[in-house]
Amino acid sequence: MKTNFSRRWFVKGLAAVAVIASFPGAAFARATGAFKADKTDSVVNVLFGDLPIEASSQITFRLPDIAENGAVVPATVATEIEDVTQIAIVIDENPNPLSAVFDIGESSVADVSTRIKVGKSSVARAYVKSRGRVFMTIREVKVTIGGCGG
Amino acid sequence: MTVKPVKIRGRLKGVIANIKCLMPHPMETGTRRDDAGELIPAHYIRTVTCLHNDSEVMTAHWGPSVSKDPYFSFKIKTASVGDSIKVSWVDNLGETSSGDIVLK
Amino acid sequence: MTRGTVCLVALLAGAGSASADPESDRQALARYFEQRFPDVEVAAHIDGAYALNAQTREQWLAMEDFPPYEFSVDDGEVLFGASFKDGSGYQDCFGDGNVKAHFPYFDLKEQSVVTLELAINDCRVASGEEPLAYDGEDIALLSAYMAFTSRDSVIDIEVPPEGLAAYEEGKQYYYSRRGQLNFSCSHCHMQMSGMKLRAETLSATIGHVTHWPVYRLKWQEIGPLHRRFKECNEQVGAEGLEYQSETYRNLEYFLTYMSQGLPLNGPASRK
Amino acid sequence: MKRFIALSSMLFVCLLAQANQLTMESVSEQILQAESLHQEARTVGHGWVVTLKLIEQAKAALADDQLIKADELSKRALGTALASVTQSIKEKRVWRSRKPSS
Repeated sequence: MKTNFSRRWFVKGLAAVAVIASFPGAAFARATGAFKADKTDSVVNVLFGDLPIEASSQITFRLPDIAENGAVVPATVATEIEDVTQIAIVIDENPNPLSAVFDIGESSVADVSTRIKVGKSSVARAYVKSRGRVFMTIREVKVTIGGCGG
Repeated sequence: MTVKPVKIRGRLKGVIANIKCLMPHPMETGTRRDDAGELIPAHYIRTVTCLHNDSEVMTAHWGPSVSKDPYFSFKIKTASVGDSIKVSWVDNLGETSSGDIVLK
Repeated sequence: MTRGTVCLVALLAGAGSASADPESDRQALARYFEQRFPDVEVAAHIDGAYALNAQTREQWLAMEDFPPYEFSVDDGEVLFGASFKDGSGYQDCFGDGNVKAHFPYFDLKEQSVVTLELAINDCRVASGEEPLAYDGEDIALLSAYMAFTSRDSVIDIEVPPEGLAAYEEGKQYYYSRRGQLNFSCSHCHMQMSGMKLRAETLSATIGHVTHWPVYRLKWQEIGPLHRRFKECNEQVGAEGLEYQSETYRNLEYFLTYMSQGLPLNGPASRK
Repeated sequence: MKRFIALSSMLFVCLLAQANQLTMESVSEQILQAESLHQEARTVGHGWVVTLKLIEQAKAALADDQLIKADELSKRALGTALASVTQSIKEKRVWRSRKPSS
């Protein structure tokens, strides 16, 4: 079964070619630009273009209110929304707000967890894309030890 | 640095497989300095690809703000005993690694 | 110096006061924490501050689900299984590695406290290998593996009469004010335990040694108990001592007896 | 306690002497005093990080011919070194009061 990943951004450059070459056949959509963006607005613009962002209560975004250590903050995004193709985690106050994008295949559950760095107390956003619509939920995370110096 | 394999654990609950992985990797942001005050070059995993019986079910794209020795867990909808799971990554320096398990 | 101090302590100990009895010290301390935290079982303190703070405990459990120290345990297993030049290996000294419950112990011949780290180097030197640096990675990895194989074993150490002076020195170190901030270990981990020092919940004395070595998020690597001792010292403006110095070994001896009877749960992840 | 009094008076005399004239020798002597007191505290596990820092700064100032600054720094070093020795002496006496009674 092939996954239906967005092909919006094809990455240019040799590095990308190398990566593609090492994953023959992988549907590939790396948003280099989105990871380099230094504002949440620009991240969203690269990832979702002009699509309106709809606040949603159907997204479970688990993130501690107060992070034990900003270098390692557990984050989970899960949703009951159907046909999810993409999940993204954005930390407004990080130098580059985009932390991770997950391309969710048809046979995967929209439920991912990872651990991320949060430089200082910040608004955190989880985005979920489904059937051409983008949903978002917000959390706030307080950081007492920065994730960068440690 | 020697590249180490991805460590994977899978648990089947009915037809849903909960997959957890840990990938040894420095995940350097490129903004940290070493003891001598020199910038440590960026070194981070960019793409993680997850295969279920050789077909791709999940791809993660990461920036350097994923924590050191990244942890990643996801779920597969229709899995059964004997299915294979493979997780591999590529970093910004072109290094790769992977790991695989068979669901029990 | 220490000889003088030890003599003094030995004299005091020999005076037959109840304070020289590790078991009554342990019971008094356990009672102290039972009264301070009526809702927390003494054994629960092996999780340190996570026994006292539900919110941080949740994050910690998320870490422990697939903790970063698993690689250290794996690497330690490889080191543990490797042979020395003379064909022997760590197994000849430590069997399967499940020995941590009986460390540290007082060595009658050497008249000093032997920690697991010291024993690892003794094992190496006996086979003609170079000792490992106590602040190096290898010894942390080896002890991580041995902590892992020793998990759930119950701490069971002895303080023979000859070891009392060392135990007392460790105890004195624990209860003495130190550094420019003028704090003793006990100020933070008894009187202020469960309270917050800035954003940190202070853990209880009991259970302090059960989970080492620890992968500290702050360190971004696994490190030994004595590294934490040194850090604690420096946090109150006191000069830290060498890893495996006699004083730190005595401190570990005292603290381990205070956790006598509790299960080992190392290695662990910490903030 | 005798030792403590001896040390304190030594410090006092030393500070008095400094009041009169500031020379390279007098300041280095002062640094040496601080170092020796610091060593005294350190051998009984009571060295303070700040003392070492001040001593180093004083030495650097002296090497840089900044006599007044070196004098100030070494005086502060003497002060914290003496406090650390005092702490070690006092603690020998009072530490037992902190352990829970059996």
